[in-house]
Amino acid sequence: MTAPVSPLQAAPEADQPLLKIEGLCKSFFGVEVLHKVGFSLKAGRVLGLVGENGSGKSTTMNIIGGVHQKDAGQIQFDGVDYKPKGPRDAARQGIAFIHQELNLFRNLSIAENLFITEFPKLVPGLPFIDRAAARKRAAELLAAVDLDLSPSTLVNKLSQGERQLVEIAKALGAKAKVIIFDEPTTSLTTRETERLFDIINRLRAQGIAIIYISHILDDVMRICDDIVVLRDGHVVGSALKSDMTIERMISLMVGRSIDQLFPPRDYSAPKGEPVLEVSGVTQRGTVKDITFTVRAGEVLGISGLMGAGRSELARILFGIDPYSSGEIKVSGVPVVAPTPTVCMDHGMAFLTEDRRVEGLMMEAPIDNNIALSSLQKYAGGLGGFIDHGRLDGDVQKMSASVQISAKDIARTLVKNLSGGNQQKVVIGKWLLREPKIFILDEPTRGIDVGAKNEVYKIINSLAARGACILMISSEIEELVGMCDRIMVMAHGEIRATFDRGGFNREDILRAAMWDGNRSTAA
Amino acid sequence: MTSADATIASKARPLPAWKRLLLSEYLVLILTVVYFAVMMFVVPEIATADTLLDVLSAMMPLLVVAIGQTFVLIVAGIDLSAPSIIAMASVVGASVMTGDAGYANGSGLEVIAGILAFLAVGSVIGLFNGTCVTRFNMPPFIVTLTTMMFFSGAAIWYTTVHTDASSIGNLPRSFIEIGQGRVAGLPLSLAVVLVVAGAAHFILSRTVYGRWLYAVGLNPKAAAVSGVPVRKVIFWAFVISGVCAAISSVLYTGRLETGTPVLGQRILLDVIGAAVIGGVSLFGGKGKILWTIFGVLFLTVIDKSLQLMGLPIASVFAIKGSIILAAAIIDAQRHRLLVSR
Amino acid sequence: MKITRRDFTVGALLAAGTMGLPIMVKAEGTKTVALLFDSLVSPFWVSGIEIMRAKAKENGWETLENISDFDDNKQFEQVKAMIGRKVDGILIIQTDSKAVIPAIRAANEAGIPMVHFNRPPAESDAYSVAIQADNRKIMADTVQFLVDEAKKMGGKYKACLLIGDLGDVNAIQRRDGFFDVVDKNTDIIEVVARVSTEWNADKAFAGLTNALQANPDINFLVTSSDFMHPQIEQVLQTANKWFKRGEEGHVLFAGFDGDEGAYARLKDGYLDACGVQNLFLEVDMAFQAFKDMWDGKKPEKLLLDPGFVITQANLAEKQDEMWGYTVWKKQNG
Amino acid sequence: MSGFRGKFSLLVLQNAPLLLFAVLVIVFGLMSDRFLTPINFVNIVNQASHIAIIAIGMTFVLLIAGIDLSVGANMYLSAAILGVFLVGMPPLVAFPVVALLGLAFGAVNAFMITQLRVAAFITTLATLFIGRGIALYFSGNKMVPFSKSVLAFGRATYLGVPSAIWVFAIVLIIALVVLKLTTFGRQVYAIGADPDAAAKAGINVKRVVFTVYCICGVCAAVGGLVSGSQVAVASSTFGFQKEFPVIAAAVLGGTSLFGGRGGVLGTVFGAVLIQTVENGLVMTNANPYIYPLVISVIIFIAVFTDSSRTTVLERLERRKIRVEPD
Repeated sequence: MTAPVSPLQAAPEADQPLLKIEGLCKSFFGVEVLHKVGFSLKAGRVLGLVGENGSGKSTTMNIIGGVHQKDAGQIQFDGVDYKPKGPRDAARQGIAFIHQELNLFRNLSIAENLFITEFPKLVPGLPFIDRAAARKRAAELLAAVDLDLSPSTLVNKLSQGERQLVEIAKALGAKAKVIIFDEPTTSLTTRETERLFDIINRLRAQGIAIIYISHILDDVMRICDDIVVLRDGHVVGSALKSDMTIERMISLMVGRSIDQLFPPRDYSAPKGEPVLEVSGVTQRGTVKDITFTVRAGEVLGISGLMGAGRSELARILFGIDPYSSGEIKVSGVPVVAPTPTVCMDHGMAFLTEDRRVEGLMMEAPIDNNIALSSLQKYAGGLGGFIDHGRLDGDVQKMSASVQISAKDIARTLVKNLSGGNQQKVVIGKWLLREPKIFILDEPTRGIDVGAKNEVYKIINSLAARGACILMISSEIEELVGMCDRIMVMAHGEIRATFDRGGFNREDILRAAMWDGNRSTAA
Repeated sequence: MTSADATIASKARPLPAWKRLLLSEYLVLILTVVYFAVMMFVVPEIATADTLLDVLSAMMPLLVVAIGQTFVLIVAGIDLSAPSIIAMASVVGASVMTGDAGYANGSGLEVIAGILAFLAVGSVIGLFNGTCVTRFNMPPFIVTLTTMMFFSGAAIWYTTVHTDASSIGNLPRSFIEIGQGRVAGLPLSLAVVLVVAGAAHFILSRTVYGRWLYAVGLNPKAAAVSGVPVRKVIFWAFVISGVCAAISSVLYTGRLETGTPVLGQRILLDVIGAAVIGGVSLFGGKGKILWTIFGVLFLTVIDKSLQLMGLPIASVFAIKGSIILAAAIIDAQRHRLLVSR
Repeated sequence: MKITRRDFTVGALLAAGTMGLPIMVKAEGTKTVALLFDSLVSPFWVSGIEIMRAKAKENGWETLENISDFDDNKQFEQVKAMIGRKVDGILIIQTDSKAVIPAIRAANEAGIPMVHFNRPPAESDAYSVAIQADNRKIMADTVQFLVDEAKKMGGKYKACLLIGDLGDVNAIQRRDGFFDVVDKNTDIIEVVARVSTEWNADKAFAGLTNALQANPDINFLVTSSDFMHPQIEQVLQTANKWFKRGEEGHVLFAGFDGDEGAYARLKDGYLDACGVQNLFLEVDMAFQAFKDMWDGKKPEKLLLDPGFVITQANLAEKQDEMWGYTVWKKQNG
Repeated sequence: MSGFRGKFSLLVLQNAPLLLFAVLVIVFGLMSDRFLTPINFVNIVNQASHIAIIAIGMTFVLLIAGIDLSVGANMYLSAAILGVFLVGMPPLVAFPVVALLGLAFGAVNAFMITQLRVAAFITTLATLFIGRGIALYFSGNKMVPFSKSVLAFGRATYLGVPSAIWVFAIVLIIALVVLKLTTFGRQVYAIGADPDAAAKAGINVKRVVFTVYCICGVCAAVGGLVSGSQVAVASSTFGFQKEFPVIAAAVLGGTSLFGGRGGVLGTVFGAVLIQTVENGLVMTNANPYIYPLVISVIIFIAVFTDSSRTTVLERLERRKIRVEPD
């Protein structure tokens, strides 16, 4: 246990805090989720809020954003008592909440999204929209976030980063004094992240107060002025950035110090036979001439910016998307007409980057999810009946071995699990097949530090058992900590490969930033 | 939802009895029994052995269609064409068997040929529905709506080609027995239905295909990545639905001794209504044969009680609608309870 | 859980409300007759069931009703339910003449007399009595009258026939009656349009409008049922073809059934002829058949209502036999 | 996939319903010389108006990914109340009154769906039965006549255009304005795309959904009165199974059953397309038995091309990572 660091002193600046929270308590079904949470936020500052999943960050923000009502405590906003009746009320009073899953409507234009609740009217009092005014206002707001797009562009056509900027423009349009960002960078490219930080800096300069929630502690250190750490509904640390380090944040978050986030593995152990051989795989518009080999027991990392073709490559390897030329061999046998089923028969497994959309049946219990890919292994006899006894036993064992914390795996629905536990369910599903090749796309996205550590341990033990692992990640730190080799992709091509001895953050990033178009032209 | 919420949820206190009842999967059965008990005071005749047997035999064909529909509903589809399959199969099958210039008449194999014709019509239409949905990505609602319109019309047209009359009668006695016969006092159709229901139950609960059906209904993308042949699974659900409709057409045609092109045209809403009342979700991923049986039983008992009362049609419509609505409201409250748990 | 309980109460009340139905008590000694209709879509059936209810009351009988909504299988269920209620007689209007045979057998087995009203069943070994209007002949007579009128006036005629539901025997018989006559008179009458109405007012309206659009010179119109008169009047008025007999541009127009609308239009001179089914007679015949069977007699399997053609010429003399006139009288004081 | 062929097939697919319409018009025009006349076109639109009006209301419901199976029952119940209890109203009074009756019916559906959270499919299935039952009770199964003035209105033309088309045009313009030019209209699309996000964005989802079902109710009743003023009476089959052609018209016009995509102009097009086929079949004196066959095949083709278009579009719009030199 680390002692909490001293709370922020009454700041040297004389001005009053814009948002002041004191003794905030909240219980669900008689269990306390927030216990006397308190911190304050000044105009023109960025407050980083960190903590593991379930530490109470979301609940706190949902109370401020008007989604939940508080049980006890006080919130003062701009010097007066603040009790939002709902999300809309909170927005009216000047608090904007930019959710992790962006709340934009893909079938509507940017301008319509900006004003969906309060369009400018042709005649005040009548319901008719003034489209010209809406476009003009929208153009101004887009200019304020440096988004050079026509307001009548459909949101459908925008990239993730551009959508984020539209959300910010929306907050500005609502004249927000406080903007809450929940995990804003998880699905942004590095360039888009840079752009977001520029804008945040500008907002700060304009005197807007910002609450920034993130698992990416590097980002928090970069952008925030003050940092508040939550654990189990308590504030366990709150300090100026200058008084804080990443290591300290981690130890505050988990309540113990993690000496090694990345569990050790014997990297020098000899690797086995080549298992996955990819040569010259090309698909127009996505990837070009991809060639590499992974050996048994090896962990190969794939780095690159968002949109570099990493996930696309993984999808091709697993037979979800087509490729036009090249060859994929598993243990020397070519994979013919790949589909997920064919690839699975070759011993492959694939953890997708979005577990909600492509990984899990959210409305089904844990055991059904784990069993899904292995059903045929347990079926036999005349009617192809499933041997439930054997299946249930193995699923139970698997669930225990990946340490899913749930009371009854046959009853708990996956949607009620935390992100980390959900990810373990997906991993368990694939491990039940005992894969030779495991492709993991962003295996630790959106899960807390403790769960990350457990995922890393699973990966190591798999490698130790002789599986070959392809690990895609946006966090270079994670790849450096886990991999035997790192392959860097940009514009659908492999730009560089580094061996464990030659890992270097800057080199990896430089290779990833390669501008494919300019080089092709040259 | 945070993980904290989940932990809390699992620590929920034991529920009071009425809530447990509301959450029970036997709720619809209980409602049926309660309704039946009330009705005994209104029309005492409902509690006679003959009426109960009638309820049983009336349930059978409807149940078979509803079972087929359950498969389609589980994969988040819908099959509006089932009634038109019943009609089309009825006239085609009858035209093969009939003593009035039937295509296979006098061959000695007319009954077998006839039943094969029924099944062929059902599987071909099911195949067509399945292909459109899986290969051409067409919405099931519209595909089956157009096949419904087409084959309802085609059944009448086919009848006019085959005969001057509006229906095809004079069917072989041994065929009629399937729909009407009794063995040891129980309807022979019961045996057919037991086989279908048993097979359907085992497919859904015990086979890989069954588990795949639910997976596709819950999350088709995740199912595809997990190695489930999603298209095949959906395709076969439509074929099963078509074949079930054809089997039910055999039972209907047999009990009426006639192939008629308007057979079953009014049962569509009963079929889907029964499955949904039983608890099968229109959004996929949820459903059991047992639930469908309860739903069909519920509707059949209501129908039979209304028939016994002999009320004007206005009251029949109003009462039936209200009962469906009441059941749906109770079900909605049950869902709310489930979610808040 | 306050809200949930309130909502649950709403649901429970709804369910309870539907169950608060009058308890049926059957008095000892009275006869009970079941009236099983397949629909009540046209005035013919509505008046039919009303006359039956009234005449049953006169006899001191109770009635039970069931409407099958054109579903043969459901009607079979209804017959079984009536057998379950141990009624004394079943009057049935089936949709399909063959599909009703199992129902007749079931009634025979239970020893309950069965009478088919207006539509006879197909041939079978089962015993029941059918009362039927002689559709084909009545229609033929009616159309013959119209053709004679046409011959009197001279000229060529473009004819349009509104056909009923193609799955209904009565509709088919009436269509056949129409062609029995028209096919013999092809020299002056050409059938340019057959409108399929499916016994549906909407379709009749749209179909006739389209037919008139395609053939604006239609001047010979026959409908298989009188219930479509309002639509016909509306379409002809729109097309500026709605004139009385003797006026320039009058369309020769004949109907079938003999309902109140037909009477009104006959009286006003728009309708030339109507094939009347004698509804009073048919009900009397049906009820007499029950009485005979209760007395152990075995009436003929098919009893025909000869019907008659009513025209301007015999209106005064025949109107009392026309059921539509009685309804019209009641409605118009 | 070569650029030109891809673009060409996309062009064809995008305008498939229009092409289909053109082909039909040409075919029927060649087969009957009375088909391609201005009068016949007015006639087609006139006959399509009541379906189009109801389908406009249905479009609102489909846009929020709902469904209303009770429109036919609503038509009948509103007409029966008008004909039985409110006899002899002139059209100017009858229309608002019937609209209010329809609104009340829609509000009942809306209440069940938004407040008691019963699925729309099952709610409207139940109110279909109940509405029809109540209407049959009021009418005693008899044909309900409309007043003389309503019938005169049904036959009337203004500026050479039949009254039904005027009502239809007014409903269409109001619907267009509401959907395109009001906050409510844009929120309908937003809810159809993502109801959860809409709630988070501060849209009062329940209120919008409630209003949408009320609108559908109003349209059903008004469409019923338009139809009634033409066919003169409401018999006991009035509005029976109208939900199917109405939904078919909306879907033909490109409205998605899954919400968020489509609009009333397309719906109107769909309604006119269906009526054109029926009209053409009569004009060409086709065998009445094959009407339903032809109509269902045409709806099928339209939906088939729409699905193919979506598939092709998705493939074309798949995100490009590399810019390939040509």
